[in-house]
Amino acid sequence: MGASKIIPLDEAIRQLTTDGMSLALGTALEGMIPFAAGHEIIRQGKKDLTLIGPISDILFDQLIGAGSVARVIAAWVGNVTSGAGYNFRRAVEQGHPRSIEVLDHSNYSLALALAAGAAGTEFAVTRSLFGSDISLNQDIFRELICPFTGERHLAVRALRPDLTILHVQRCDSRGNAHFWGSSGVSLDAAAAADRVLLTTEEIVPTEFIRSDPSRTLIPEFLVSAVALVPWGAHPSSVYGFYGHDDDYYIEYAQATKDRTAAHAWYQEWVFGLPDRAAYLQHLDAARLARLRLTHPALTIPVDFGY
Amino acid sequence: MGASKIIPLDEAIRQLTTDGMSLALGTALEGMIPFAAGHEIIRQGKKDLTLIGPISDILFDQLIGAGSVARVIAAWVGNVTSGAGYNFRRAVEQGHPRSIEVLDHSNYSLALALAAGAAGTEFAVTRSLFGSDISLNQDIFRELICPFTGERHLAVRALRPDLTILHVQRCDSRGNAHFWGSSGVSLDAAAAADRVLLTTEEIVPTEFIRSDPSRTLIPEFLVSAVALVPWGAHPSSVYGFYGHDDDYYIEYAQATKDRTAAHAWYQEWVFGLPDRAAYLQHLDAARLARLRLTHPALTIPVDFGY
Amino acid sequence: MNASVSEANVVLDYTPQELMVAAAAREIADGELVFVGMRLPLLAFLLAKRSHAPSALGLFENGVIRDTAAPRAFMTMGDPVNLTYALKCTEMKEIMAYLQRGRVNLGFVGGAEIDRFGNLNTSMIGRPGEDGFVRLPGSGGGSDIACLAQRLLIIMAHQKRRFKEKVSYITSPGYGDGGSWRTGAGLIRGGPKAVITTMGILRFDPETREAYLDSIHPGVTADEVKANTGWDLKVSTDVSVTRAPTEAELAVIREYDPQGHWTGWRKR
Amino acid sequence: MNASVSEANVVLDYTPQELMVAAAAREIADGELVFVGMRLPLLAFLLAKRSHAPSALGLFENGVIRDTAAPRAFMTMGDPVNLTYALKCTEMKEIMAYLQRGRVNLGFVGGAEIDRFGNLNTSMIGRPGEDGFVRLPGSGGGSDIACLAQRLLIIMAHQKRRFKEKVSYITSPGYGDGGSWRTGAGLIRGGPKAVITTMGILRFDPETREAYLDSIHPGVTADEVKANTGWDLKVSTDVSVTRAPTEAELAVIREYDPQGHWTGWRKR
Repeated sequence: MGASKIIPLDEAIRQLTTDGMSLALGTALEGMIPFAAGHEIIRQGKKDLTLIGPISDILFDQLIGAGSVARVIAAWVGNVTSGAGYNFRRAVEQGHPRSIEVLDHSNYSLALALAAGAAGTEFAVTRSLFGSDISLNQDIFRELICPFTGERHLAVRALRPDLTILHVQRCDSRGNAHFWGSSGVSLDAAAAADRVLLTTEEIVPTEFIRSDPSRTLIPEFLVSAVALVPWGAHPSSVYGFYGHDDDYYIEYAQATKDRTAAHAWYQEWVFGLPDRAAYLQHLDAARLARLRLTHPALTIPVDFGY
Repeated sequence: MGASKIIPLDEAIRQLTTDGMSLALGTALEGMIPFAAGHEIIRQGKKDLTLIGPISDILFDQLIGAGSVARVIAAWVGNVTSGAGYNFRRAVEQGHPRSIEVLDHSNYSLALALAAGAAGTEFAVTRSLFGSDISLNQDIFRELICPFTGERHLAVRALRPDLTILHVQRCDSRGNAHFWGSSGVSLDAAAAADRVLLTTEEIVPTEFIRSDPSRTLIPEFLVSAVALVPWGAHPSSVYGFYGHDDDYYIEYAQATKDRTAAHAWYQEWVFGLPDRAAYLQHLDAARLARLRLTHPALTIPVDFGY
Repeated sequence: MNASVSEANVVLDYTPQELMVAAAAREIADGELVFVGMRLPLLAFLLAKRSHAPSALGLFENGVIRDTAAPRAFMTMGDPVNLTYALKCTEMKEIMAYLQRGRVNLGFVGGAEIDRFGNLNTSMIGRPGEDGFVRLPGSGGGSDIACLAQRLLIIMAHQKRRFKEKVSYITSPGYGDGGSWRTGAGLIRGGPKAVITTMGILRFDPETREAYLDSIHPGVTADEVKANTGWDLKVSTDVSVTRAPTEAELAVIREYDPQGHWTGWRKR
Repeated sequence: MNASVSEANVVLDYTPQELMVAAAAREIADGELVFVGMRLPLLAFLLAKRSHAPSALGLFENGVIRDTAAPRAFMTMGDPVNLTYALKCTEMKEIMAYLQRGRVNLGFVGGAEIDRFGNLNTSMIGRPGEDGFVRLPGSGGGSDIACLAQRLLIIMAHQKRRFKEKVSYITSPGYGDGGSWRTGAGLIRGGPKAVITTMGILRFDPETREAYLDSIHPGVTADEVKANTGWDLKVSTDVSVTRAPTEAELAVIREYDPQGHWTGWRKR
């Protein structure tokens, strides 16, 4: 069987990320966002990244505020709980800490761009976005006439991220990952990418994955590395593991409203904490306990036998 | 909550099928094929149907041999266990019992045609089939240049069946269906269709469906009617319920090699049996017992709680 | 809570947001498929289900389909509780395909700016380099819903700086510059049905597609609405007063917004 | 079974199909992603996994991804046992997307007819109305695999009526009329690597893309192969003898084909 791909998170980021690369993150939308991986990218001082995601939430805002980002390809950048992403606004409006380019998508067009990347075509087609100023960006969208019916469609240019980082509930050492709950554009983002890094709540034997093959989202051949990072998606949720830390989002919004405060936030939550273990300690155990799920709703087994 | 859509199978076929309509069947490939529904269509003497499916297996062969079919849109028509479909061959080669038109797809192009139908676009794009004589059918395939890169792609015309019939493991009275195992093109075939008929091994309360929302393949708003038909996919398999009756396929091949024998087969297995209950009795209990699964492989529950 | 809800025939103590939720709920018919989103639209959907539309289904763009309210209130659609006892959890692509295929009856969107033809801006105020340039979060699924849902409901605070003669950027198209603009632009269906604001409800002329004031919330005058609108807002000749939320409606709304995060009812 | 398997250095008692399986297995490298299909290719995949390619993964077009042999033999990929302990069960569209994206190293197909450039026909012999017209089942996933896999392996019975100067219909494109035809036709990769027949193994000239006889199975002569080929088959100057299956290989093949349905070993 295939060799283990398990490495520590800092090592994974060192091996798999390079300045200037394109990176898909936050592909399940509000849940399952790989915050731990994002913070490690900031700590390692990566530069000139292109970030790709549908509604990328405050992880994009954090990477942008750290000066790691040159370009964002997204449908929405902000704070899902409170609204605006202040680092994002400062970068676009004032060029602080650096100016960034924004390529605006809608959620569907971004999903289609990744689906085309995953399927190995150069574009996908949609009937959305006509009449929207979004569709005027000819680098991403071009009108196309259906060769059968003559109806107008919009071609969406395919996206192939250099790296997609997904946080999952559990996977084996080769990268076969179970994922349950709504997955957004996660599978297409992984299948479109040249490489995939999984961060995971749990590592399980392959037998465990095989016990429910319909629960598998990511097959091993897409995956370059696996990092075990419990609570790796905090403050976003992990279905079956912990809830969405709404308070953290609100506190983050307040803490990043102005430049100086934002600087302190990075010192406290990213640069001042060497790794996820330190982060969790700083977050404190009581807070984690409050986020743990308290009302189980277990699925009923089905039979994959013969 | 929505009203119950449960009706008897014969009533469902009367209400939902009309002469000349297009009908997607056998969309999970070799398993989960709605044979009971197909036999009822034959018994009700429906005519001029267009059949749509990837590798449609002997249910297509049976409908063709009964003279119900004017046109087949498929990637493969035959007998998955033994090879040729003799009724199909006679119809195409000799016009017996009537001539049929065949629109040849590959599995992928048929999947894409249904995916486009499901997504409400008039076509999908692929890089498959270039250089194949299949691609020469301009009614289905037209070359298209990527407006971004200039690369050649093939446009595949969307398919929207009038009716898709799916056999599922279990659903509620409104048509929310759990389906586990490989699903082929089933979801896209349902979402592309104007109407959907579910035949099902079991009807369960909606609470049961909600207990595992990632197991749901078909949501109720796609579904027009639900018919409870245990063993409704025999001789094909139903994952979690019964195996593939390989012997039946081989016997069917022998029984339909020539016209006269084929006529006897229809008398014995379709016209001579008023409904699925009679079919199962004729099949005999010992045979059913042999097909029941004997080696369970139950999934491990996951938590959808909060 | 009872103390703040007065008797029938007496003006109830409610917030503008609660009235907007009740008005939005009335736009949902039974059995419809609704692109729900978060905040006020979610509350409107839940209220409709508890009253006249028990069979309505809700879609969330992260991939959730629900036929029941979640077991408790939540702040984002990615909260685990939004998955608990859902009908289906899937990919975004599938949800959006239903929308594009025309299966979604109704979608809700908000906006930072709107014009007289219902065009919405959630992308940027002004242009880079201009004075007062503000970058907003962007479309999310808003533009897709505005393009592809059978009907669109817009929910916005009614302020002159938001209701503008011309929006800076069309994120989510309404009726363009009016008339049959949508068809000409390539859109295959849809368009705004109503704009539910903090002051009234705007609807669109079926010919010109220009918004007009159709009803005014209790205690507001047409002149006040016009004064808070950045264009010369037409007023219906039979403009009505928006029905206030009933006591029963308020009870449901407050059950689903217990802290008043979205409707502000605890601070009224 | 032992009785029928002779000692090392002695000619083993095997069927041509068993030799084909063993030869096909050797084309699979460790760690590769293989579009498996049924019958002889499935046996080849399982044999490769048990010998030199333990990390190879198998894809089935109904939506199954496996890293282990199923718990028992099966006749169709839709048998429940093919799902038991699979790595993933999904839709066909996902499997085909991996293929089109270029992630599948190797695919297998068979055919009713083949020509000197590896073009395959599984659709029809002759044309409707012609004498001897035979309608075949069609492409299935064959054409997609032939177009999109990195490498294609063809497995066929070697008969003159199948190895033709020109096939009636190109279902699964090989090298067209040779040279750089694939690129010109719009194909983005791939092409046949070998044709494993009941008599020998054909490979393709890297320039002209015409098939030549590269190895001959034990007990067969080049003249016999040429006599069973419908065109003037070129023979390699250093044509070799195909390696016969080993005793260990035969044991594995027979374990996965216990009735000899596909290899006919019980009837040999």
